[in-house]
Amino acid sequence: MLSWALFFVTICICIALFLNLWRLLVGPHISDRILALDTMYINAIALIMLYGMYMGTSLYFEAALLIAMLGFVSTSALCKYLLRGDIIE
Amino acid sequence: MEGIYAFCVGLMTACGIFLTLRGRTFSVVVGLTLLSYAVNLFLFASGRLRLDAAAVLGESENYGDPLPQALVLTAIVIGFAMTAFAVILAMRARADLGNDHVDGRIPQTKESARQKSGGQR
Amino acid sequence: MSFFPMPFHSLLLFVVWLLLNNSASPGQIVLATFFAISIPLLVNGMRGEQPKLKKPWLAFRYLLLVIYDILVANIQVAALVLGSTKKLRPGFVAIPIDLSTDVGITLLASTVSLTPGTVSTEVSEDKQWLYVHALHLESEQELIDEIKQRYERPIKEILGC
Amino acid sequence: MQHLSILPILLPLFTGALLLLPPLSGTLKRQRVFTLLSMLAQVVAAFMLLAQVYNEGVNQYILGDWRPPFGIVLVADPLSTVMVALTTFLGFGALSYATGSHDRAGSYFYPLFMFQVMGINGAFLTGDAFNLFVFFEVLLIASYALLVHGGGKQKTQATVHYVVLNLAGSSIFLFGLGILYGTLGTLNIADMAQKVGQLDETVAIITKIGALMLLVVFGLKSAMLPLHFWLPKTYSSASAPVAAIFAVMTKVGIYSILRIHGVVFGDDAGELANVAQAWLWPLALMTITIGTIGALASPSLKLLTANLVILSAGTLMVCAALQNEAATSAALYYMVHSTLVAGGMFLLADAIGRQRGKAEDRFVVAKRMDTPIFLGIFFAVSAVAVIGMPPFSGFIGKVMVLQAVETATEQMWVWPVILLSSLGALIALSRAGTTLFWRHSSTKQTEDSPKIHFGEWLGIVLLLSASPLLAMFAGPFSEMTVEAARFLHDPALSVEALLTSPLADGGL
Amino acid sequence: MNTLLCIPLLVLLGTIVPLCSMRYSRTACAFLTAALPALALFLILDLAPAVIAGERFNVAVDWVPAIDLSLAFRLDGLALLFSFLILGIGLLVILYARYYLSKEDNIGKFYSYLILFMFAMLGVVMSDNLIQLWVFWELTSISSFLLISFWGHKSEARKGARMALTITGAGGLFLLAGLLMLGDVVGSYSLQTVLDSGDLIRAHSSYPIIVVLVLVGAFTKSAQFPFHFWLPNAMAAPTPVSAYLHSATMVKAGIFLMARFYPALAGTDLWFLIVSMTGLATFLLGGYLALFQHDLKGLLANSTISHLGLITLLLGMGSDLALVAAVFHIINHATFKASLFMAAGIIDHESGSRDMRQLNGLWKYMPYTATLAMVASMAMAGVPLLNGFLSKEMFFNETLHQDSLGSLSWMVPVMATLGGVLSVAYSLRFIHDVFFNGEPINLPKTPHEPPRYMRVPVEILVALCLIVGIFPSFIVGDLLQSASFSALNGPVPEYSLAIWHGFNLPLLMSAIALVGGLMVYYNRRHLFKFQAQFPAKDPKVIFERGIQQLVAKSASFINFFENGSLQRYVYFVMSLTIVVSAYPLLDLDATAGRRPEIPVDALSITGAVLLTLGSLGTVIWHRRRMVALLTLSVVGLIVTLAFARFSAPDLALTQLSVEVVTVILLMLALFFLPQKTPKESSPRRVVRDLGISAMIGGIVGTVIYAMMTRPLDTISDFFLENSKTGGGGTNVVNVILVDFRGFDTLGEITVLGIAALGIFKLISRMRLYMPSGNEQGRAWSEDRHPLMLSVVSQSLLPLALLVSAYIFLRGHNMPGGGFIAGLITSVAIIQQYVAHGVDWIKERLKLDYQIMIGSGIGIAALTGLGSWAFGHPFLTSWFDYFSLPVIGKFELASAMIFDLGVYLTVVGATMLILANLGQLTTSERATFEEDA
Amino acid sequence: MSIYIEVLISVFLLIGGVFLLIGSIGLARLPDIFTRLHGPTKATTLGITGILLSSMLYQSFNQGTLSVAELLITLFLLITAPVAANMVAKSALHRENPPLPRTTGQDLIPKARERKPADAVEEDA
Ligand code: NA
Ligand code: NA
Repeated sequence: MLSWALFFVTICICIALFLNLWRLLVGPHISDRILALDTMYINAIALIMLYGMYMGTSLYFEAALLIAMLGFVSTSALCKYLLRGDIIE
Repeated sequence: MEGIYAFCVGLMTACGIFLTLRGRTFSVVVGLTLLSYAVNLFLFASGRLRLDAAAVLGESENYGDPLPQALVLTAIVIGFAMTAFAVILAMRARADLGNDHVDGRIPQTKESARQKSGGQR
Repeated sequence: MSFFPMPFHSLLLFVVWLLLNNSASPGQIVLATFFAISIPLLVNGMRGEQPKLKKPWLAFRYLLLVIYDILVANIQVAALVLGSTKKLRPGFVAIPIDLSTDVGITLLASTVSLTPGTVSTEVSEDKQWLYVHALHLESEQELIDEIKQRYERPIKEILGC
Repeated sequence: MQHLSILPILLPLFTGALLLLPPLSGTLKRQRVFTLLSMLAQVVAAFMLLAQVYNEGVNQYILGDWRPPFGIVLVADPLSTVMVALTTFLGFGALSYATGSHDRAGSYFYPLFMFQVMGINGAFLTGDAFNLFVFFEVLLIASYALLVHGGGKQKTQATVHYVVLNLAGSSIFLFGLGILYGTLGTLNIADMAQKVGQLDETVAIITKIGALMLLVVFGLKSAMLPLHFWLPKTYSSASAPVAAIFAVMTKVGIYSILRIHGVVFGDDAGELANVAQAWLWPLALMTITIGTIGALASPSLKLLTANLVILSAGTLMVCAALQNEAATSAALYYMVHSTLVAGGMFLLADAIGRQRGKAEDRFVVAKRMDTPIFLGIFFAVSAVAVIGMPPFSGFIGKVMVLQAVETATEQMWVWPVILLSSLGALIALSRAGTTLFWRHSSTKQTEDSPKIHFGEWLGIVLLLSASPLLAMFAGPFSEMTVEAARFLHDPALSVEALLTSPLADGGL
Repeated sequence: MNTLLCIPLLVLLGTIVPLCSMRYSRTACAFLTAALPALALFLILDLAPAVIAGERFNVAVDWVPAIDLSLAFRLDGLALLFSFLILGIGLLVILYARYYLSKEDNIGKFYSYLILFMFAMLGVVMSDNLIQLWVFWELTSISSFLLISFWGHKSEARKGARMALTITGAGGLFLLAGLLMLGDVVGSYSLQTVLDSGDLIRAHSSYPIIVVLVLVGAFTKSAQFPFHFWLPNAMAAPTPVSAYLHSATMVKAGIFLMARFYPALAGTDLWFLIVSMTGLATFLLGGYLALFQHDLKGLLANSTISHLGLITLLLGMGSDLALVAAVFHIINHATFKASLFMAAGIIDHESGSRDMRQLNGLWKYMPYTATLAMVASMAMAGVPLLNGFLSKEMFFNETLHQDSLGSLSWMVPVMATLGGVLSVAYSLRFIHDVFFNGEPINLPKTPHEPPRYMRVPVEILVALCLIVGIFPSFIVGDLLQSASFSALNGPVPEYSLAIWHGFNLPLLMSAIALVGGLMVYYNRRHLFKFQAQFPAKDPKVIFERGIQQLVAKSASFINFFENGSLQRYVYFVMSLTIVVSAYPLLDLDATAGRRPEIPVDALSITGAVLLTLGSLGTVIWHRRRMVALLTLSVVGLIVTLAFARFSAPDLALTQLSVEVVTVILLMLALFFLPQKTPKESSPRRVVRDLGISAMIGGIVGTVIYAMMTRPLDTISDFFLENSKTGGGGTNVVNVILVDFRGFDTLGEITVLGIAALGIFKLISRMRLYMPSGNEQGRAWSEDRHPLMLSVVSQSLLPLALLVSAYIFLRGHNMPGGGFIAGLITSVAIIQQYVAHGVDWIKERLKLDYQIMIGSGIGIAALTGLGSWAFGHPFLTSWFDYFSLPVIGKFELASAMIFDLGVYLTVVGATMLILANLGQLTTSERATFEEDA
Repeated sequence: MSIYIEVLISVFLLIGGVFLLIGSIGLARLPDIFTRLHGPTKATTLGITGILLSSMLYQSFNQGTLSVAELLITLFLLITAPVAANMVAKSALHRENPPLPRTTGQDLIPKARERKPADAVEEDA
């Protein structure tokens, strides 16, 4: 049951990632793309957690944590760039 | 899986090199970054691909080759340092030479000529 | 100088450290205490105004409320997303805010964004207005009232501002 | 003296780190004195190491006490120690030149210089293929930073080229290393040499690609045609002391070819024996040719010197292609000679350029120099040496190289190219010298040239007096190079001995 | 010390004497300079009787055994003869130069060069080792360059010197090749061994090459056709130099060489043909050209060429007697030509001109000098009772007894007679045109006799011409005999040195020459008119133009390749990579190996598709830079996931943090770079680049696939086994980083530190163009520090630091470590910069990043140094487990301190880069306008 | 691991997976940037929380010790996601990305962009 659920959810997230990438590639605006990337980070976190469950290990937890932290930094810096050009001023 | 992996590494290498062959510093830096990703994957794969085999003792039954991982870590850090330098150098080149062409001069194409006249206007 | 310049943060850090390590062994507690004291001392210079937790119990209730809203609203919005996009009636709404601190405004804006169906897009420079985008706007005034009643009022009480 | 062989790396490392910290980071004067003293200590250490290796044989330093092939080792053998001694000596000369005025042209000169020396020494000493990569990067990043020292558009542009090419090169380096590790399963160079002979045929083909990719990388560093194009502009735009220390950097590439392609893929590599040779031959000869043409075409002394560096690199590649003991010995002698002379010439070009007003070191009519006699003497010494005419070191190197060519076919190719390159250098340098020193503008100019400081003279004297000394003491020195070559070409010494060190498995 | 060794050494020592003594009077300087060569001459004289008696002196000192080069000198007959010439005439030239050089000339320098040359020349003739011979040979080229260019401010002196150096230097290279091959064939570089192995050499397959190489060396030095043209141009040198180098000594070096190697190389048709034909051609050409010179020294130079040709011809005749004649003519030519040059110098010195069209009737003004010059000229013309006559008779005689041209051999004596005619004619011209022929025209000075002692050298030499001419065997008989003996390396044939051999064919030829010469000179106007039809060609101009063309061609060649285009250079690197790596791949039969592959699943396909599209997107949108940055981020993210998927958590963490910092950096750069890239690659270029990148990608992909599908036996088991027990950690990757291969890591953080310092250098004094709006021309937003971002970022900082500490502490046993922790800390601080700006941070965070870098590297290195105290090598790690009440068991390891160094360096370096960059933009924001 | 636990984990997992997917569908499907912003909200709130909760339960039962570290990720995301959304919205406003034409309250957009009060009088029409 759990493995079935894992498989199903993995497929869900794979589709989600494709959808994100599609949005990222077609835009149309740069903000759309940034948003797509941000969502991609979240899906990636989920993917890593799933993988950890699948493998029965918590070794990848930090990777997920870091994506959560750094994804935010990246997104806010990208938006700051759009707003101000200079991200560290 | 190995086939897909190899395809991806090859493709990233190709993309990286194509961009490195462009005429603007930014493209070149992006190309080199892409190339360094490919290089890291390549170096990593020299220890062969393994699933569920993190080289942390006691965490799994079998262990992947830890040595290439350590090498890639070193390579990533060095690559980061180099990319950082290249990025700032690109800025410096723009500041000193007035444009971001890798050769430090503006090639005479229709578009740049148009730009130039536009700039004067 | 106080050992706990940021008591709330210190507590948070203490808990988070134990969370991170999944352990409450004496060794980890010592480390947790160490970081709970040292990190605030380190970053003390870099904080702005501090939130003052006036009513912790209310805060907890507020948290539950938000979780409940998230659960319910998520399902509603999921239907909207999956349904025909033609039916969507999105809209911008300006919500007047009475909160006086940045932390309060941020908290309100965050809550608004977290609960599905609304996203805080901007705060006016004078911090009197919160611009919100709603995915499906039935009635502008209803939304304004709901946000002010359901979220702004408790925040105001919790932070005492 | 157990730790002597790591001192050439640690001394500059600590010096570099300390220079960033107070109190040394405070004033330039303190940095100057400290760095010079440290450099002197490095020279002493390097020569002590040389003596030690010469008297007691190869010294393998097992870092972290992890026995080879598992940990990283430093191998102080006759070849590497000579190169280290060369580097420190060159470094001292360049540094004393820098104390004149060049160190003021930008920030962090001294720490960067120290890291540069550290990188070069590390590359020479390490016995580990990946560690070689790391030290390559240390020396490269330091060279990038040093290259922009002094500022100016020309430097910036040259640096862009240099950096991008080397970044591409580093990627290829890692591809190559990945292949070598992925087929040989080891990183220790001696261990690689031992395993390479036992490879299965199809795996050997993959390994060969790795080996040849490394050849491209080393070729790029050592300015092998068609990878050399960056060199003239880069070297000629660098500030003098930097250009001087750069003179040894192309040699790092050659050295690596000798180490990797000579030892690992040498005569005993089974299927992969001498994989690089087929490529080295034509490229080396063409490198000499293009270096010569470049020298003839050079409009300034710095560019001329840079092209002569290419020429000498080509000559050294010929030695690597020859792949015999005599050639390796010749390479070592020629390497030391050409490095010191080129380093000295870069300093000299700067000094000459400063005294010639606006013309600088370009081959045009200019005002009379203030100290033409001394500069002239040094110019003559370096020119004669670099052309390979007696009585200075160049001719011995040249004769050694020519003698190392054994078969008639090889002679037919190598001799004409090398001899004609000498002729080209002779034409170029005689034109250069007569123009620089004897063609004066008729109008008397009264503008004062900047004085050449004591430190600057010292640098020039140190580097250029090496050439006569190398010729005078060519006997004992060539004995050392012969010994080094014998060591490198004897697997019992350069491979097996390094893997049978006493067991040591880490931990205090 | 060996006397023989002392001779060259004394002369070498002599080079410094003039430099030391130049502050005394010129006379004193001259005498002091002459002292050491005189002493050397005395030493030789001391040895001379023994040499003439047939003894050969040798001395050898090891120099460079590796190339078989030793300082080996010998004194045999040939060397003795040449030493006499070198030292004897050298001493006379020193005396002569004392008067010739003016007060403005630096006489010390001149003498020093002259003695240096003397030393080189002496070395050539006394060498007993092939390489050493070449060494001195080249030294003569160098020292003659210095002497010719003594008046370097004159263009012709520079050009003449360069030409001489180029030609003789080129010859020297040929000679070197020849000598090396000779040594190779014989198996020794010892001269005597070579001379004794003539048969072996002649039978060897390389013999023809050796002969050609050695002869080219000899011909260039001795100004033989077609290399003759440098000699007249070397006349830009001061006349003492011409007298010494270009008549008596250096130009004879080539002749000497041929004589020296006569036993080893001569004796074949090849040798005779080349040498005799070259000699004959030179003999005639020199004589002919001499006739038309208006410059006094030009005439003498061309006559020298002619006489050198004569000697060469003799050496190519194949008879031992001819060799004797050659040696004899060497002596005679040296004496009369040196004196003629000196006389010419006197005329030039005292009249201010060397142009024979101006110089007329000097007999009236300087009868004494005129007499001397006339005697010497007559010796040159081969008038009886003078030395030139004797050797010319021998020469004519030899031309009659040769068969070098088979049935055409009769032509040689005819040509020789013709040469004699020419030589009489130009000698006559020298006498008549200068000393008679009316009155001087427009001379700068009124000519008069030179100082007394300036004439002495000429007198001595002219006296020698006479004495030798009249009492040949008495004066030079023994010397000639002994020189011939050693040149032949064997018995000398019978010959007689007498003025009178009866009426014979040679005498007839001499007579024809004399009469013919007179007639030619008398009818010279016709000849001059004939010659005037040919365009005058100045070899100097042609040569210079040739060199300039060479330089220009080289420059255009270099500029074609080295065109300053980075793209082209990268293209070359990539092409070479393709070429070298594609070839071996062709041999690989099966790409896939036997190692089982991991089955493909949905996840990996997703990853692969995302990666592919991300990479392609980056390429497609590389001109829309912001988009490219986003697609690059996608690639980075997928690579992170791939590392996680393939069991490398540490890599995933590192890749991710590095990627984020890189993107931030790229954004910083983006602000200052043009936001869009114009389309400027031609379609052809794009196709080419696509081809190259596809090829490399294909190669890389193939190689990695081939590699991954083959099993590998690695050293890594050792790390897995020893990680816990020897390194004290369970995260093997981390233990490798901080322990097994800690040295790599030390290097790596050094790289990072250096990069930061380098970037600081780049940033300082950077003039940046700030865009005032984005790529659409929209002005930037007014909101510098968005409210929510500021508030949240503030509260995130402590959390991030805690996470960073967590990652740091667990690194040794679990994924993490100093580097990642450092990057997290950096990113957390960067986030504060993004949210609050540099000024805000600057007030609140007082960290000196430079000190952090220095101390980080220092701490890491010091940790390594710690093991020295325990007698272990650098970086030997230490760890132990401790137990405290309450807290329990815990581990302490030196690796942690090492990692702390890593952490500090990473934070310091990253922040030094970013903070300084940020600071820069703040302080100068409003200053610059966008440029394009 | 008992079946109940397994079911519980699976339920959380499915909730998470489905909402993550819906979030991404929203992102891909919705017509303008402002409506698309709502998609990721679901992903970050219910979606990721579901996954994290199931992971927490799974790891706790799998390893036999309480594993709550995942909460930290949730905490992090809940703190940062609104800010990220806000930043994206700000950038969209700033760059004048056009909203869906039928969006109500479009008159507020220029004010929001300028960060003016909503009751401010428009100076120039
Ligand atoms: Na909401
Ligand atoms: Na006349």
